[in-house]
Amino acid sequence: MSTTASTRTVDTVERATADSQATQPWAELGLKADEYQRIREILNRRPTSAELAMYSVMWSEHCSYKSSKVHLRQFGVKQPQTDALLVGIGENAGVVDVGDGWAVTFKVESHNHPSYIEPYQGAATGVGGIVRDILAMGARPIAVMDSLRFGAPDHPDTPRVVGGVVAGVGGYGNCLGLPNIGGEAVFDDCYQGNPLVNALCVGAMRHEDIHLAKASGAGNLVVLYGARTGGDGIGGVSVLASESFDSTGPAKRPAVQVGDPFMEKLLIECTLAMFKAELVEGIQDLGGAGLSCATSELASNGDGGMRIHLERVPLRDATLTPEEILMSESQERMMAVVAPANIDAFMDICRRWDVLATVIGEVTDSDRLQVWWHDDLIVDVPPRTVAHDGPVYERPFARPDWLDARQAAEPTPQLCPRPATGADMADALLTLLGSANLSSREWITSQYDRYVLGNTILAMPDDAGIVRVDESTHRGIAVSLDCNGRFGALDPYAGAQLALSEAYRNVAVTGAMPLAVTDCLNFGSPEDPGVMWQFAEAVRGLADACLELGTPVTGGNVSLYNQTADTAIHPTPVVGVLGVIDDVRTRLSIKGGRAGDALVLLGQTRDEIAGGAWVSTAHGHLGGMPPKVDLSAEQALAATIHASRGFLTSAHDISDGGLAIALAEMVLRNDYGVDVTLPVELDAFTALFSESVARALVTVAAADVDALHAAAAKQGLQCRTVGTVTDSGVLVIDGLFHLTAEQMRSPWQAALPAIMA
Amino acid sequence: MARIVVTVMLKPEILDPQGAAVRGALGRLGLTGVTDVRQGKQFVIDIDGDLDSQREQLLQKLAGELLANPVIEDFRIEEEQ
Amino acid sequence: MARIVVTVMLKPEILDPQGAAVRGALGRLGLTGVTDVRQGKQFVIDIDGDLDSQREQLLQKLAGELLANPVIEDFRIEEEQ
Amino acid sequence: MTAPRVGVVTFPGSLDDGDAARAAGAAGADVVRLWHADTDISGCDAVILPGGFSYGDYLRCGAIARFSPMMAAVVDAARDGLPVLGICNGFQILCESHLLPGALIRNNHLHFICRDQRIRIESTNTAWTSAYSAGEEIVIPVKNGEGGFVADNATLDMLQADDRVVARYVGVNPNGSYRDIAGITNESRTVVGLMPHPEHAINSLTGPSEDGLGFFTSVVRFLEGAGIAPAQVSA
Ligand SMILES: Nc1ncnc2c1ncn2[C@@H]1O[C@H](COP(=O)(O)OP(=O)(O)O)[C@@H](O)[C@H]1O
Ligand SMILES: [Mg+2]
Repeated sequence: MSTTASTRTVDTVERATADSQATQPWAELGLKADEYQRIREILNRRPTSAELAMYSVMWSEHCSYKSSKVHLRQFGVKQPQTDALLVGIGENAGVVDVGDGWAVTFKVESHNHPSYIEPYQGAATGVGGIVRDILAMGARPIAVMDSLRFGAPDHPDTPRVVGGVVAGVGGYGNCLGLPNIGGEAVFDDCYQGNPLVNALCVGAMRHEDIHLAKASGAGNLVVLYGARTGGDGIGGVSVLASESFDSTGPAKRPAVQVGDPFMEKLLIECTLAMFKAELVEGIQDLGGAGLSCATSELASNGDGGMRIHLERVPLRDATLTPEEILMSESQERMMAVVAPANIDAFMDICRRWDVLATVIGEVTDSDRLQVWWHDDLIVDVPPRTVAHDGPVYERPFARPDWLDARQAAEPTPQLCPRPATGADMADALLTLLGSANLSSREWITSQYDRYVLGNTILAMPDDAGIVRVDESTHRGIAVSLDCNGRFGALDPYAGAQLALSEAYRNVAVTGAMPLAVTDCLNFGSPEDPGVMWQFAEAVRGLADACLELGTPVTGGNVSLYNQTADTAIHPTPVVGVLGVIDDVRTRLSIKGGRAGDALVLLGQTRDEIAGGAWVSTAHGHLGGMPPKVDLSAEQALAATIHASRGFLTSAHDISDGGLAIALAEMVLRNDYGVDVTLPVELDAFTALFSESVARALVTVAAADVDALHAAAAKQGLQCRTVGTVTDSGVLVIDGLFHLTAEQMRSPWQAALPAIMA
Repeated sequence: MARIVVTVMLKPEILDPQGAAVRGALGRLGLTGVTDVRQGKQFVIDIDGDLDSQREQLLQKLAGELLANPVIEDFRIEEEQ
Repeated sequence: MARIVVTVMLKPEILDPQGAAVRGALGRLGLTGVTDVRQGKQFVIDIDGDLDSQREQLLQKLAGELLANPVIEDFRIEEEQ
Repeated sequence: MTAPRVGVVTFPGSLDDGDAARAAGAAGADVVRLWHADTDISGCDAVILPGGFSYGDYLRCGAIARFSPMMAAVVDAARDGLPVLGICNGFQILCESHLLPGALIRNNHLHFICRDQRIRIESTNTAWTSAYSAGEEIVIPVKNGEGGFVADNATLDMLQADDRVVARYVGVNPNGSYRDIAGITNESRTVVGLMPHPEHAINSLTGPSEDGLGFFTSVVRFLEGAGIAPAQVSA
């Protein structure tokens, strides 16, 4: 029977002032000597063990962005002029105006490392965390997406990670009743020990319902509601426990958290009911750093201070010490600031939804965050110093010396022989269709509920997901999440821009207008100057491109230290683009078009295969320069499709695998055939497999072809009819090869199940 | 022929939403004084012949890799008579 | 304080896809001679004081109505010492 | 005459209650939202138990919802002939409540599956399927992790003989249900349990088809007095 925390001697502010010289385990907590020194200066004494716990976790890389901050500032500095941005970087998530008084908030966040240790729970709690971020803005979550990266398809550990992660994303999202409307799934050796699980959530609200994370109004109550607090994700602080307490020391603390989607569903419904009844002055989700983060951020964003009575926090594990309670990352918890006059109504709603809620403190007119443990004052700090004035590193960065060699290794025909005959090209296409990265995603996406809520207009395997925001006006939003890590490995600046370019295009081909951006920057160790350079380049590239496209970065997340030993993952800046579609009934998709329609190729094709799907599948080659970034061409493509959306019968973007894969996907999706005549000025292989940007295939009735050409000409966009839709069910490339839908479907459908078998 | 029973339980410090749901339901249905409920899995494995030490070892290993994830779960192996 | 363990198993005639999957995996991982695997649930219920006959009866009833569905499952109740 | 009142129950963890309400409304019903903790069905002429994960489905799907006060009221009313449609989790609740025979277990492939599913309407003489024609094939979403319908052979034969199999999966059996059963009805043919989701197929903009609307128009017709034909017992 371990003694409960309350009976232990606690390290108080009084004690800290008295024996100011006591040695503390700041290093074990990941603080640097100078950081510990700064804490002592801020407080004019040594921190108590509780304060030390708070600072150490809030000043960690994960919470303070100390390595990335100096670079992320560019998203603000280079922010494009736009009236759409209602709330920008710095809040739980950004908010954009989508018209008719509707606001939409969206953000992507990573849960990479936990998803390797315990794939199901790691992925599940990743979804749970981002949904609470969206909820905390005042929005009803309306959809989720997931961008996944796994190791080699044939590695023995891959099925464990894929199976667990996919079941976890589905298990949590399905149980919350949020439609999954798209994402990514990529296999590459570089992610073997470092799978990436990036989850995105979108929420919608009326402008006037936007809520912010701030604690204002002295006398207002601080309420913690949702799950009880357990020892989740606090392995680190146990050193404190053993240090500050004589007794047997604390019980083992779990490294992995288990999610409770049912509790989160109750949390969503009860929080939305509170918003509706206008009972909430300020609100914050509890995620990384738990109570330390929520209390210090709320207090520091507000106009006063805060007093917390920590012993009131409902516990799942009575042996937790105050330090551990402050740092616990137990899931499915929220914190609200509520006026005393509203507290009864607030509690009634919690009772109705059977959600545990406890007043654990109040807003004060001081400028301090004070935490009490029974009658002892154990934390007394200026909240801003915890939440916002964390250390900022100017980490050294340098262009890696190996990059020149890599960029010089262009996949020339000599280095990477290309298929020459029609038969060879047919085989190349079949190989791509059966590859881990370009085959049907159905094994994954069929485990996600796409229909719940009844507003899903487009979802997997469409180019972008679309959800209806307003049933009466038919207004909706489109979202796409994209990245090609190989491009990042060849040139991180261009790689980030190409990720944006692709996401922008995927949104545009639905007829929606791209509006704003969120991003999740997955990189290796910032302590490696080469990796730090890749990071800096990627941020610079993304910021520059967002400025040019007029789509502001509204928020996102950074995940560093994704590496095993000294090999880092490819720079993987996953970019999410959100667009608006004023009438979802006008949306375009790959589905549509009938026999006799003209098949039209929009955009210009160059000889660009470096980093592309064919060269990596056929030759495992990674070298050369990625496709040329051409953002004005992307804008021209978007404008052309938007202008023609009234008469186009279908549209599909061209990216991984080039024209060949795009054509195959159209045939497979529509069970029709196409007769294609390739442009003559290019060699057939380039025409089929190049991955030049700013291209799309559209179908259009013969009568409207001229109108389309006119619309493209107006934008200075190349536009050429390359074939016609037939009812043959065969993909015909004149003079080269033809493949039936069935020939293509079998390898395409077999690949993922084979990996998982 | 031997029958081996492998019981897998979430570690005590790990949240057990399933157990919590059952505890709530038992309470609502009038069973008083329930202080905790944990829900686990049980695998009943029938094997030809008897469990020689080599197969026993392999089973030990597989229980910790396939049937349970030691990061969040404990497991127990018993041979039924 | 008493600890009651309720074990719930699918009836033999009901097919058990989870058990079948585990059996297949055990085989692939080299455990020979596995003739059958069934997967069930176990509930570990802690109760204040000891289990008087009245609470025992209620528990019996709830085990058959809540914890197990007699249409497809059998259950067993044991008190742990 | 006034439109029939169709109640949609919300349990903690219900997810498709909004969709079910939308569908019933589209069929011309006057929709009433019912709360699991309330004890009467507030004058509803029919009730829908929607899909979702009531109480997280942590124990057995529907096992806990079955004991809610609202279900006590629904069970009583159903025994007196109240039309009840249980969709997915609602079907599981109906089985747990013994309003319908059999049970639903983990999908045989062990994955949650969401797909556009072809089903055949096997019986049109229930309160919820009269708008279809016998043998009609429709495509509506199926999405479940524990949708495998099981029952002993005697029960399966009885359901067959009494024309109480309402719908069967065609082509793919998505969850290993015995005899491809996707939905069944009770003796009085007023209570129907269905694993696929008609409420997600009332408008081709948001669903794979509009084939699902018939379940809801059927009950409205039934309540407006159309009634149901006697069971066509198969020879
Ligand atoms: N890569 C990024 N791009 C833009 N904003 C970022 C990025 N990474 C983090 N941010 C912003 O920094 C703030 C803190 O990030 P984070 O800790 O992920 O928020 P939260 O604590 O709400 O999860 C958020 O406003 C987030 O949007
Ligand atoms: Mg947050």
